[in-house]
Amino acid sequence: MSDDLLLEIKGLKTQFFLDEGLVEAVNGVNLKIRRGATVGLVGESGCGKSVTAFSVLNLVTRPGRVVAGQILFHRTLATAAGGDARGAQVETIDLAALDPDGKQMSAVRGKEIAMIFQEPMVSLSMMHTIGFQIMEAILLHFDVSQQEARQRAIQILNKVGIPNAAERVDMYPFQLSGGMRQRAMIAMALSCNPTLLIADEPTTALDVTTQAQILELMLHLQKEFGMSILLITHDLGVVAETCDEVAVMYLGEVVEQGSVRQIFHSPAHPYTQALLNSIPKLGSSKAGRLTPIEGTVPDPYNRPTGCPFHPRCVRFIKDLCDQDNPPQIELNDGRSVRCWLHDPRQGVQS
Amino acid sequence: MTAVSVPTPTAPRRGLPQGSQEKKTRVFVASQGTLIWWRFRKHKPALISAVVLILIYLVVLFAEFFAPFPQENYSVKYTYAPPQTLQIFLNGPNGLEFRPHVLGYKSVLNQESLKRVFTLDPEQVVPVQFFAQGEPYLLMGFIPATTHLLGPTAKEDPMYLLGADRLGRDVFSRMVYGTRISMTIGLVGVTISLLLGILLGGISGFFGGWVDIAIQRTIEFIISIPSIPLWLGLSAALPSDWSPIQVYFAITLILSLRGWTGLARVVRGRFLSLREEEFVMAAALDGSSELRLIFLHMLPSFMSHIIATVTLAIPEMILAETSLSFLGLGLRAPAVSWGVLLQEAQNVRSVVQAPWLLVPAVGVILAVLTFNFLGDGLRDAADPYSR
Amino acid sequence: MLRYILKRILLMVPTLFVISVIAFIVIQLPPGDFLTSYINNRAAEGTLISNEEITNLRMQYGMDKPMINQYFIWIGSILKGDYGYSFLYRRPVSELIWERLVLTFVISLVTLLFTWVIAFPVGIFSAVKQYSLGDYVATAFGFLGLSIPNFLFALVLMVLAFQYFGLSLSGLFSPDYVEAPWSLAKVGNLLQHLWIPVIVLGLSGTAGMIRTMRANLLDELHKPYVTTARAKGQSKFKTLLRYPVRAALNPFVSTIGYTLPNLVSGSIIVSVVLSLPTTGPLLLASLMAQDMYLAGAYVLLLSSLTVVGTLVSDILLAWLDPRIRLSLRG
Amino acid sequence: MKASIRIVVTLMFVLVMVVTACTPAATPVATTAPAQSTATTAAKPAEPTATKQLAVVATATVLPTVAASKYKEAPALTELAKSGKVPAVTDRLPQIPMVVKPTDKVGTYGGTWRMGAVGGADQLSFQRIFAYEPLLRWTADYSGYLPNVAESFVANADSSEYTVKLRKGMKWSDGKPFTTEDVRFWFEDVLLNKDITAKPDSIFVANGKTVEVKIIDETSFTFKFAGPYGFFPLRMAYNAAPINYPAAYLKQFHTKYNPDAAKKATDAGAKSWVEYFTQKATYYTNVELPTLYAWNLTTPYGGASSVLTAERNPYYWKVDPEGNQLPYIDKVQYTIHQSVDTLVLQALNGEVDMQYRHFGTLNNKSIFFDSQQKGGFKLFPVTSALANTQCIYPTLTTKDPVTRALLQNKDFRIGLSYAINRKEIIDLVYFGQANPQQVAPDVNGPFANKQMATQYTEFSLDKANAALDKAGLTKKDAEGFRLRSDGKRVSLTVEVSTTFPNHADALNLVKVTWKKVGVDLNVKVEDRTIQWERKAANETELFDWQAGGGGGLDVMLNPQAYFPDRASAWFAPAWGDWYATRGAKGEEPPAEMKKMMELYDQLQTQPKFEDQVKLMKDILQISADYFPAICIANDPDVFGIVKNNMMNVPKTLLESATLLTPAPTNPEQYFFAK
Repeated sequence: MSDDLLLEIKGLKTQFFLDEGLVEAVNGVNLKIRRGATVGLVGESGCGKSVTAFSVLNLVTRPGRVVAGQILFHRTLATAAGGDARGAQVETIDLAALDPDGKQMSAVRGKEIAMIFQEPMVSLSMMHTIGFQIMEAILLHFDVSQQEARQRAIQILNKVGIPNAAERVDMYPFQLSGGMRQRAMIAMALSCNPTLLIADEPTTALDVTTQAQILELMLHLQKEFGMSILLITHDLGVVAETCDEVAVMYLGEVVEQGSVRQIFHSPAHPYTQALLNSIPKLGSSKAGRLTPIEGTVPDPYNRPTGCPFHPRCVRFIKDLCDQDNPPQIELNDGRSVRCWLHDPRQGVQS
Repeated sequence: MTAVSVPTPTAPRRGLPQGSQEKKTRVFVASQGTLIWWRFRKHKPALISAVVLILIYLVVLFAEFFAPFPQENYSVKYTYAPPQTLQIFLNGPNGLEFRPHVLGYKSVLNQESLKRVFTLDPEQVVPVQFFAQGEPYLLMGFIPATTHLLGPTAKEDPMYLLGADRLGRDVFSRMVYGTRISMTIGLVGVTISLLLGILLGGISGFFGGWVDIAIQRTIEFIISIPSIPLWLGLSAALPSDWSPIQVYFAITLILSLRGWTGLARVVRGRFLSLREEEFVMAAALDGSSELRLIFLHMLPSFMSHIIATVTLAIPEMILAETSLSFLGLGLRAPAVSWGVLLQEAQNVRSVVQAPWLLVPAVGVILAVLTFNFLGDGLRDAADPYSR
Repeated sequence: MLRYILKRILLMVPTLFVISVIAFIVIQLPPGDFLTSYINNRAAEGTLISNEEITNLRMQYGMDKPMINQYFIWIGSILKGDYGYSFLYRRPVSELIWERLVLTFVISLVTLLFTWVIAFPVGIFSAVKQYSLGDYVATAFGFLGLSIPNFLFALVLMVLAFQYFGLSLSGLFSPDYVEAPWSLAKVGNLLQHLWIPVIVLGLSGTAGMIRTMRANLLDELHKPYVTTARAKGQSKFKTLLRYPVRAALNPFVSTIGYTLPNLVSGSIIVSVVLSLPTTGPLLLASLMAQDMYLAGAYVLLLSSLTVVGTLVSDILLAWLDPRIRLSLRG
Repeated sequence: MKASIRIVVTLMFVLVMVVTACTPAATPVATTAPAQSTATTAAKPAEPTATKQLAVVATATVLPTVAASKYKEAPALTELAKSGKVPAVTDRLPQIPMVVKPTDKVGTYGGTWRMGAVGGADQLSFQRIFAYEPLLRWTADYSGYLPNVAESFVANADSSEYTVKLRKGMKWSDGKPFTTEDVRFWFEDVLLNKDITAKPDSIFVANGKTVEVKIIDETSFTFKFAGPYGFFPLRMAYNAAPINYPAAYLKQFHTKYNPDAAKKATDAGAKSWVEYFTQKATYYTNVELPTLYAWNLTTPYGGASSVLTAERNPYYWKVDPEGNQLPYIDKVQYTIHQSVDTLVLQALNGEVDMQYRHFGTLNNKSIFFDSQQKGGFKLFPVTSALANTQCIYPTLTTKDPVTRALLQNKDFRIGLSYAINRKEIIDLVYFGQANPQQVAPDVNGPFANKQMATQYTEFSLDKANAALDKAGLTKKDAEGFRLRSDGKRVSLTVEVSTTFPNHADALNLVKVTWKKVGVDLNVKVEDRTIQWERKAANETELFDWQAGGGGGLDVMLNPQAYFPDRASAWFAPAWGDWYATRGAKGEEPPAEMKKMMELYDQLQTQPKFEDQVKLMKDILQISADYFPAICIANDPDVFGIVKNNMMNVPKTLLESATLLTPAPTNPEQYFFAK
């Protein structure tokens, strides 16, 4: 238990109870986020990345529910200094255990953990000015007057690089360009300088150049606020550019987690390897988009037994991979992977 | 030292880790129609209503068959006769036997109060049967037939399952015939208003500018003429030598004349706000023609609202027809609609002494209820965010 | 915005003019005029009425003049603020209308409040708790309310009140209270009578509103921006009111304008069935009797209110929906 | 036979009385004898007809006057008098008040008489209760008339001049004296004023010249006509115009007396001073208007308030035999309903004290009968003065020539008449409460005409077919419908008003039996106004309505069921127009019609009442032979209700619009038992 951990997800299971049947969107995810670190959560679209994120904020709505696992959040109790973690004393709460609509949870949302959503066009209310929507967060978590809140909103808008924020603050989202909207969204998330920022595909809706700017901005702000970022994306290029660590998800499980260098240079899990192989060399972030791996994503109604990846796995071991789902294995270099190939009890070496 | 963390329990054999996603993808490939159908199935009340409505419309088609008697059959002996109860079994000499029947009446006319007092007479057993032979009729207007779903074995015997009206006419039969007009008046009317509403509302909201202004003025102008005077004026102006059928169509027209405006305004409102939204922009940039834009891209986006409005509109039409008849502006005898029947029952004497004359109201309520539940189901089914 | 409103107000002028013409025509549409129907009614009663009397009446009522002239005389005097004289009641139209307006307002407003107080919460509830038992109950109630022909409902309620409580609840007061000065007893008597119209009129309205509210809200409820708000740490309830409900109101508002004329006319048919001393029956009577000036003034009043109402709801809509408001800028 | 003799006898008496009445001095006392004797003749009912004989009592009431010392008044008025707000009762009453004989007994003061009116044009509801005070008044049985406002009303030999004597010291409800000045005001400033009266009502016209009114003194004046006009008194028992205009009050609205009248009118929102004047002279909308009525308007009609009330007139000029000033009842109050149903509920609930108008129908009888206990009221029979309850009037002057020829063919009409199953219709639609009958005067009354009442009323398809064949309709089409001369199917449309829902029912039964004789009937229900408009334009083929003029003097006053006497006549409006306009408009009718018209003109000139009756009988015979209308049945009795504690209401009423029932039964003497 290293003390600089900010968030620890243990065996998280989030399921959707649909009339068609049970959907195990997140199926035992383990994930660690250190203070100040940027963790990329990658995977083909819909492998459960977003659901994981929502689970962290306890915002999974009917008919979905977090059914098992812990989400340990080590919050630093606010000290005079604030922001800086060192010396401040740390309190651990299990978000998964909190009442989704309770006070405690609300206190965490936005204040401790903030989130940036995919398409600002639909994720921002068109009925309210961006100012209003930012101030709402501020007023919720700080004991300040309308005026102060407004000032703060303008500051933050400046920070995220929105020119003459003083006017823009009174504008409606649909009056802004896509990039500006996303900046506004970021501003909203940062308004209460959270310790963890979850960015769910923050750049997908944007064109390349804006993408770059937005990412720039985020990293810049991360340094300034000293927060951790959980960057959800399916764009390995982005990950390579921005993240310290990477967690690869497949079918609701984190199949491999480690430092960017480790993952990119010596991927341990066949899936990760497949992913990387599918990237053309010298890939710009644009070219970095995933090209599908041979084999198709299993049909939900005959979910493979054993390792979920084995039907598509080039190196799968008969009578093993198709029998039991591999456990999570901590490798010596500090990364973890879920693949029989790395089970010490198996003689196999990669 | 490799620490092996506790293996997470393997997922149950069934189920689908990517399910939620999978489902979506499956949904994406599904056409709008099938999609709606899937959701609709779940809405039990709507499903039931749909069935009921189908039945009702069967009655509309084959009224002559479902009605035991012709609507004008009168009888001096049975004015204001109360309803009989249809009994399936008869306690005959050799025990309980299957002999559907009703009990005949004993009646005395109180000369002082001018009230005919009826008592069901256990002595008189009126045998009735399914598929009884009764008055001949033309099924759907051209197939000659004499069979009625249910009727007295001897066709001159009294059978008043829902009682008789002031002329001793069978309320049940009349109600069945009434179904025909009442259940179609709504459809015709709403179809007209729907087309007008969406088209004009769409155009108005989409193009904006002077087109918008023009259409808005027209609408504003049409709705600002209060309906009752309009009805009074127009239906009084109907040529008095028109047949009930002509009058009937004229009235649907009069009803739908204002019907479309409301919808048009709603559609327009949505369009105005939709115009900004990106997918429309995108489509426009793809150079898809404007009407295409309206109907393929913009309409679906608020299907739900339209459906809600329409399904509420049909019953409104049905009710409007009853109101018109109440004002004596609607259809008139010999034409029979629920409105006409209710209008005949709309007096204290009937309510107190012949409440069965109000039965057509049940028809109205049933129709309106089912239509609403149906529309409700459709609405939820078409609602893109119903999950 | 201001310019827009001004523009609209200017546009109202021609609209109203056309309406006045149409109104006049609509009233003249039925064959004959006030006198013919007046004479027919008296003849039908068996009253002896001579040709001379008819000619005299025509002259007195200025009906010997052609239609066009009659119209211009009418519209002219209306512009002068004189609504003319009711043939039927032989009193100034304005008097007749104003006298009844107060009670009409009372009824309509009470009904409206009744409607809203019930419709909004229930509508929101059944949207949020879609498919819950409560939702089904609300739905059923709503649909029932929509489906009962209200004039029949009114009559049945009255008959029941008579049979089981021995009350004849026609009108708004018992005869002996009509004349009486306002007192607690009178208010009580009013309340005793008021419930029938309020229930009858309110029922269908409420039902409709519940449905629309539910429908609109369901459209908004699951949109991403709701999650966004929650992610900020906003409470479930506040979020609901601040975002989806707020958005769901728009289609609603666009109908508020139309309730304006209803405030004045009340529900004509129900008012007739219940013999309410409201403007509705007055209108109907005047139309039936082709009491030109009364009916005309009335229709014109209602029409103008609708036009104003439309403007009001457009302004409200713009005020509520920035997208529309900003598209109106400049 | 016997009956007619009896009539003549009675009429002798009448004549005697008229003559004796000519000596004003003798007025109150002298007449008692003959009047009583009429009473006695009327009293012994040898035959049912006896009670129905015509007696014209042209003098003061049958009772001696009461000594002024005996006058008593309502407690409330005594108070007012004490406090000096009104003069003492002796000063309020005229020198010779009219003495009203109570139906049963002398009553006691107090109470409010609750009634109901329906809709916006229900003035008759008020006129029939408290606004019937003409110079003369009908007797309750409609057999004749009595002096009313006029103390005496005496004709000269050829009845071209009438001398009227008003009651000395009589006052308007505002206490101002009621004198011949008011009559003069009406004559000069209303009747002869071209702005108010374009054309004087024909009842004030004889030989094409308008009446001349000569004022003799404060209480007496004469009507002078250009020729004999024996019918005038009957008119004056119905029309109260000459005494409807309180000069003292109305002058302020008349330009002749008040130059500012026009301005006054426009300020009040009226278009012309005439409009304003007319409104101010309307008793049911203007509470200021002084009247001669027992109750005076206090809450106007058509206001916000849903009631109309009228309260005791302190100056009312009638007393009971014991000298109690009438009316007994303090106040009459109408609840204004918008639909009959709420009125029915009010009545059922015992909140109506005495009424039959609007709800006294066959259809409602059972429900009222059942509620008598609960509502604390009794039902009483209301007999009808209608000549028939439902007639199918062929529009003999209809536009289409072929149809017209057909309708004008008597055999065709006979055929149609035979092809109606009246018994069935009566049982089904009229609760078996009537007998098959054609349009005809009361079969027990003085004008009874058996042939007219019963001809062609039997149901016989054979006779019907025979008659139709005789009418030349021998060819038939495939469906068995007869063909007209032009080869078209004989298909007629009857237009029936929504006013009579049961008529439509009956006609749908007629349709069935007519089909059997090859005549196609199309029943069209429509609004009354449309129906009458189309009739007036001769566009109708068959016109459905009831038939007035069946009972009492209504037969003579309202003969349009027998021959078209006006433009709005039920059949042959064009001929009616011709008659009413003296040939200026309309079409010239055939001989029989003209004959009837001539006779009716003569009738109106006859000074002698029995001559009028005789001529009327001739008219009826011609009409009977012509057989213009096809009718169903006599009008069944309906009912009225009276609260158990309301007294002096006659056991039965005769309903007629021209009689203005129940006004002639003196509602002012109804009272509530303590």
